[in-house]
Amino acid sequence: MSGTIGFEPKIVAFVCNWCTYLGADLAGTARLEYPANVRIIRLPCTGRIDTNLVVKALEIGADAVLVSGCHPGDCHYSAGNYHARRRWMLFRDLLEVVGFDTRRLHFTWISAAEGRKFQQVIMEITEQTRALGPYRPYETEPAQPGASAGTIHPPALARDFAGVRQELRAAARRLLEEGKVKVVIGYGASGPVFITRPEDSEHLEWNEGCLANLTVYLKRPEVRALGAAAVVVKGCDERALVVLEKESQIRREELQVIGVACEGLGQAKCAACDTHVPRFADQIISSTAAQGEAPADGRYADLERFLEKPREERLAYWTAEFDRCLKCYACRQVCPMCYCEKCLADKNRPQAIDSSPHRKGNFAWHLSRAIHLAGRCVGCDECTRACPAGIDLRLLNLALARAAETQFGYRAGMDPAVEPVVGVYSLQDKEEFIQ
Amino acid sequence: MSQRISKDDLRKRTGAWIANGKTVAGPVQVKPGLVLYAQLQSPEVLLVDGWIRPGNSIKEFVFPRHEALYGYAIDGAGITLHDLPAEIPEQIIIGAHPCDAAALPILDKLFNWDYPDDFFNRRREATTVITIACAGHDEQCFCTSVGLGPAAERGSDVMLADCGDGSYEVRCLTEKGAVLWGGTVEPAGDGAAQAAAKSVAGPERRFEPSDVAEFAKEHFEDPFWREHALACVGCGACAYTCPVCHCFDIVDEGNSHGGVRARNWDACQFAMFTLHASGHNPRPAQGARQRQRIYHKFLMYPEKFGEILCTGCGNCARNCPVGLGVLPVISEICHAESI
Amino acid sequence: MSRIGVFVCWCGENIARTVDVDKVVQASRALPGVRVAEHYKYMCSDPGQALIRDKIVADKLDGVVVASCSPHMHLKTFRRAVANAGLNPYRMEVANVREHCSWVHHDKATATEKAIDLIRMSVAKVHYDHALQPIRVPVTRRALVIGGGVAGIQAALDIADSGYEVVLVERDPSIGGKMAGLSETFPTLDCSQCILTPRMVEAGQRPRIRLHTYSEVESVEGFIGNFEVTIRKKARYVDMVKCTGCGECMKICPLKRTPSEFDFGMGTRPAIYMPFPQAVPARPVVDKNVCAKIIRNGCGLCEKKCAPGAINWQDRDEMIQEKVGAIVVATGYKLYSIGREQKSAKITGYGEYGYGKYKDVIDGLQFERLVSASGPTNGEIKRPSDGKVPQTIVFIACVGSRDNAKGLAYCSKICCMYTAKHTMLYKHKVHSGEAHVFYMDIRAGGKGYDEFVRRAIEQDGAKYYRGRVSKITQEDGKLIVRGADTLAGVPVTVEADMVVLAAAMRPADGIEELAQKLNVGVDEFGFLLESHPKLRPVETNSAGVFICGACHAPKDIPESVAQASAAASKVAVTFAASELTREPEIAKINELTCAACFACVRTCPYHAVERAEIRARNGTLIKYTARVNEGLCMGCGTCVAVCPSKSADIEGFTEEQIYSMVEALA
Amino acid sequence: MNIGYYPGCALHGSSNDYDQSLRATLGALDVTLSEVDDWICCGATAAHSLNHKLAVALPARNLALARLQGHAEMLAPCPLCSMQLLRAEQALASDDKLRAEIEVIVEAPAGAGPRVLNLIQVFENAGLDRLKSAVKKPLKHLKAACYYGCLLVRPPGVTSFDDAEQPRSMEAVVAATGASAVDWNYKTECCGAGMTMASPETVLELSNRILANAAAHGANCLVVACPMCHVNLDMKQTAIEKRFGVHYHLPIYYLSDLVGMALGLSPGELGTERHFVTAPAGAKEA
Repeated sequence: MSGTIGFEPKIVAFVCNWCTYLGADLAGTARLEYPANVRIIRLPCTGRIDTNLVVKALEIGADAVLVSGCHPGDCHYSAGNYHARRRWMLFRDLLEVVGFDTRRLHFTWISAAEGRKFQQVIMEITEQTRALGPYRPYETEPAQPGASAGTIHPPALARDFAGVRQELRAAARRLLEEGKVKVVIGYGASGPVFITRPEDSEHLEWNEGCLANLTVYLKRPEVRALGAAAVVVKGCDERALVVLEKESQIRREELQVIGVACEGLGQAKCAACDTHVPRFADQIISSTAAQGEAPADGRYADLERFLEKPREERLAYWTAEFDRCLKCYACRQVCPMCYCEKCLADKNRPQAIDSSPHRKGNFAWHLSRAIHLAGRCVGCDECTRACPAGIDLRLLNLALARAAETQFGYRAGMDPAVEPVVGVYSLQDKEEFIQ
Repeated sequence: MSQRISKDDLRKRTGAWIANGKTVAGPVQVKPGLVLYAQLQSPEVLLVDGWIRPGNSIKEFVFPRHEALYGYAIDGAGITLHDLPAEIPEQIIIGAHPCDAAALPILDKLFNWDYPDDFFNRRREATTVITIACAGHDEQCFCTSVGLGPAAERGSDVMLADCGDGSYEVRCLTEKGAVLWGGTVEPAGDGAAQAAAKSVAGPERRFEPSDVAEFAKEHFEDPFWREHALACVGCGACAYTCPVCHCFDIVDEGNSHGGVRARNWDACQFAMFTLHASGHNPRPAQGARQRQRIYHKFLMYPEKFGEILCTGCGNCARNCPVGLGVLPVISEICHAESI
Repeated sequence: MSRIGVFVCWCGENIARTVDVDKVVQASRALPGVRVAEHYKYMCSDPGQALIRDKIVADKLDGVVVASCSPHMHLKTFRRAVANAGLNPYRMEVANVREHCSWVHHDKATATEKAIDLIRMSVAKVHYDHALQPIRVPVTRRALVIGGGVAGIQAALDIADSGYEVVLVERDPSIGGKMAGLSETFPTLDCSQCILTPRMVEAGQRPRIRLHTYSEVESVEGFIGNFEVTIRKKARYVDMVKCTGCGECMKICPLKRTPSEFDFGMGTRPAIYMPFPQAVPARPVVDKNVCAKIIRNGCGLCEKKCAPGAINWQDRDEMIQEKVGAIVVATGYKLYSIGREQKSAKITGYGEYGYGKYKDVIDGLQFERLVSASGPTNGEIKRPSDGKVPQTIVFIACVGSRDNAKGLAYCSKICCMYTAKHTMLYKHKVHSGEAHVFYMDIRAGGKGYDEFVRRAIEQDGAKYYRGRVSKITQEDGKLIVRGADTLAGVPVTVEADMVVLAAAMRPADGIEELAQKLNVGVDEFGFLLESHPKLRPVETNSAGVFICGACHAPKDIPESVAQASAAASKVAVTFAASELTREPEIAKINELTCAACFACVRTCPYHAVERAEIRARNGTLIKYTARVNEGLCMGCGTCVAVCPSKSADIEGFTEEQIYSMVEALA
Repeated sequence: MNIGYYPGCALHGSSNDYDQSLRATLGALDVTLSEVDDWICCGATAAHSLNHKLAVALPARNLALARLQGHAEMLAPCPLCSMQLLRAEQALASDDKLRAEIEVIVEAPAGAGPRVLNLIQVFENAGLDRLKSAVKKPLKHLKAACYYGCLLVRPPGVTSFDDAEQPRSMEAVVAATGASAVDWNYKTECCGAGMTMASPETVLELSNRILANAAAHGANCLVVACPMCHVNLDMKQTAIEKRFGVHYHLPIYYLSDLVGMALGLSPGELGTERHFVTAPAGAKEA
């Protein structure tokens, strides 16, 4: 994009109170002149700066955003900037996939002594943004129908499920008869069923249709009211239990887990599945399936293929996708990780995410949903399956799963012992993108 | 006397409409395995086919999911309101299914019973609906159970029927249709469309709406609602793809200096839907919300407007991630009650 | 809020020159909720503040924006002014139109435009300002000092002198720590015990100091001002009250061959012992791992011999509770164990020096005992193997320190000095002796330090080689020390009678466990982490816990003492009032919407967010929630960013405020 | 027990007595060695001093072969070989980029294993107690100086199985044979092998120190686990004695010789009669 004549960019800066804000003060006391395009918002610490704020800044038409704080080791609160740095790493990867122009997003460490650096940074950013011209990502022309993320779903495998079905029913019956549990959450003919009487165990099914991740019900009050529960999980679903326990949402010991060794149900995720066999279940049914391993082209092949498109195309693609979003929140409601009692999207003081299903509101929602799942999404793909508008949310989840694995060697729900990605930090976290 | 038009000509005609600056919408394959009603950029992508049931409905074109109503500005002096520029383009929906078209007259009542809703009416008047008679149905279709059928003409301005020889039989059913198509209005229920309708048997009748109403009257407190709602995850997929669900929410969007007041679709399955400011929620659990949906469609709406708030399109069930929806629920009722 | 006053300061010409204050005031008046907008030459002056006060009263303002210099300059000033007018001081915002505007822009039009934007943002923010009250936390004005070495003693005495009670906990039977065992101290060569013992006695006698020797901190609950500490008093088998410290028991005890901890194995002690004669308290303890009475109910001579009948075989470990308001950690150091066996896999030892294999290869502290007048040899330098007086001693510096290959990257700081000291002490006692020193660099920063090293080299004739020792072997009674003199560029071989290794300093055993009990961080080597390397060197990230001495990093005596006094003064500051008053701009949790994922608990750098339960009146659990401990929260807001439902928020920078500021720029 | 065997050039050439000895001895302990098929140079000296990539590629190929031939463990009796193999293993594990390149070069996937063992480790795995009990002729008459040389336990980062400066593991094996090990100071000093071509004089001098110190500490033989050391101390011993006008006559045994003798194998089976310095008549029989 070439510069527009006479164009004065709008630059929003989120800075910490102790280093960069004072650095800007010093620039003032030293009378170091710089362009008047920047508007500084003072926060206590970069650790306080939420990625939603950056999105909001873009919504109100910022042409560039600066986030700046104390150098590593200098944080007034000792670690806020480390936590921030880690979130930025994830956020940048997400924006890349969505096709936002990361050249508009600047991260710097500016200390209270670096008045000159502050001046330099503002001058550079202003110049660069002038050259890039106005930033209007929300006015992108949506990609026309036909454009698809190129996710090729492998054909469903026609197999005889009868054996598993019988074992499932037997297992459920046993648990209920022994009084170990009051309800067995499983799959019925047309969807999830909640078996409370041993004889009803016959309603349990096992077939290609058994896609839902039933762990989503463990948090629902209506289901909890039924009493101690057993839940049927596939290897992929089970990873959700690991995260839920890590996040204090379930007590594993209060739960009976019936694991089904699943050889794949023909979903996109199944092709890359390396957890066919549940690993922490109380009982495994028909562990004929091998554990499986990531395909040769890696777990993130679809994503990487998508990332080969130029940034503009990516943004056009997501614009078309999100334009279809109805805000029915099926993606949220079927997600085992979306257990907040009041979702940020349902809060209106402030309206961090516009509730309207228009373009900005939809971008804000999907970016927020994705980043909230960073290092938490276990890739069950329920959101993608549930979406009536066919939005390929899987790609967004993959983006963050990939970021978590490549940057921090972390995969959600794989190892109960490992600390989650967000909420911890490492001094080794990469920061080449920070100026 | 009914006319005929070849599929190619229909496409040409559509192209011409688009070229003349009309807004044309119809079924489009947005990605493999997903067909939705959407505005057409070119006639090429249009899918006029009696077999394909799009995943959404056409209500969006008369009742958008998001609609700014008016603007407001705040300054030291106070608050000022102002209308927003709203030019409603002439709109043609082509390839709609009878169960979608039939929704429009039902919605007319809702948007006009106490005061005429301009925003709705203006769009409604500017819209002409060209339906395609159904050539088949799937296990979720139940139009016949709510008094409609594969060639039901209600709400259609023009109806096409696939003659199977690469052409459609065209019948203009309203003035609006006749004007658009350049033909004469034909008496209802005559000609090949009916033949088509006969040749294509609709889904067998699954239930009597009146029975559902009866059951509802007796079983408000029935544990049935709680039990069958256990699986419901409380999303809005059913309501938002339903041709007749019409609930909306009013929001203000802007900053301390002003903004717009807009209305957005809302859905009775959301926990927030009936949450009072006090924190009290008259429909505290999913059971109550599922019950509400059935009651509204088969008891309340009929009582108020004399007809069922459902066209049997089956979208709710097709789009439900956990296998619920009107037909599955009512089948359960029938099963439970053997009515 | 809808009655906001905007007050634009000219700052003389500083602002007014580049910002059109009239225009700004006009624009401000048009902002939503603004009732009054005024400008004045010096808003921070008395008449300026008076103007603000009067307007607040006259127009019943409920929010104020002052457009002036940086909040770091006058925020407090204007808050006071606002408060004087009866408006809550936290309903005031500063728009920085000087440092961030008039001083850095020259074009009046753009500067004015920006100033208006800055004010618009501040007005948008002030709409959502909450009236806040300072947070008060009650304080138990009583301190705990962990570790009775020179640092701990110093801290305890200083705190006591400031008028507060101190609980001093020492793991060993006596206070005194490492310093009590040193011979003479650099750079003055005055006798260590001579300067330390009086302080020990003081510490033992001060009524305000409660001494728990032979005791360890078991657990620590609570937070600044309100710690609940459990201390394990280990069984001594000697009644502290009855015992007179006469020492008959030690004389009679037949088991005298136990290596003495105090002498680092250079000497021995009986099973019932005082670590050293000047021990405080001057009361013996029974080593239950050695005593024949305790092991197999034999002997018991000491009991018979003890006139006051102070021996008590029934003695058991005892737990005691202490309430304190602040904690000083002074747990000191230990020496790097030179041999190959190491606790940590990250650290490897030196096989090549044959420590543990050759009797006459010893470490620095062992040498201290050898030259100490109170040591096992009464200060005569005799080598352990055969008691001969060594004619040649090789001293090797940096054994472990500054050696990445061995896993310890840091400089132990004191070795250069005490090695120089060792050569001197040796030469002073064995005039004919030869002292050879292998070193990497001489780090003698400090008052009189470099002069001291020079003296060792120039006056006492210690031979210094800049180079490492590759290997020590033994040939007919001699230790063959093979090293390099990198300055001369030649290999050096010294046939020594004894070798002294200046082993690296490491934090004392059990530091990690203690750090966990106190929620204090440790660095990769196990040293305790200060809150800020420059600005908060004795504070830690758990408020009310302070550190001093070698538990923080290698230090010599004067540094440890200085830091101890610093820690003590921090304690005194904490105790200055019966209540701690803290800025109310801290985090809060909306417990109704909190989903209890506890990401905040994981993230908070101050451990200020806790898991809590909400229970109904009848006690049934309603839900779990995160809860902020107002005594600990420092208000960084990191919890807000990681809270998915934004149930966490931070006063003064609430979500509503920040979003309204961004949106004001639309 | 069956383990992979990487003899390396020496054991197929100048030091085939070592090869013979350890095959015989390990055989007696029913440890069968299956030689890695198609093994190539380990890349010692020449390669690793000239070309890093080659120095990784050569051992990497050998490792890959061993792995593909299904060996979980592999004996590399020559310390140079084992060091090269271990180095390569570590380099591949730590550097993804390098691994990718090497995989192309050696036309085989890099991966975990096999575990590279030196002779001492093999005996340890076989079990010293088992060894003790298998001893037929306790070597009471032998006072051995265990000589590790420069590479067997170095560099510490690479071969971390024993103290690099004060190793004890060989003594443990020797003790199991009933022989006694003397405490001496030149266990890990250099024998000069590196200078064999460049400066034979240096070799004589360095090796002499070793022999002298061993003798001074009352050893009546040296035990080695390295072909180079053996060459320098055994083959060159007469030259050393001539050069420095001393007399040692210290037999130099491979560790496997010692164990073999204790297990009752004959000099013929072990190949010790092919050594230059043969055992003194008195010591022949215990």
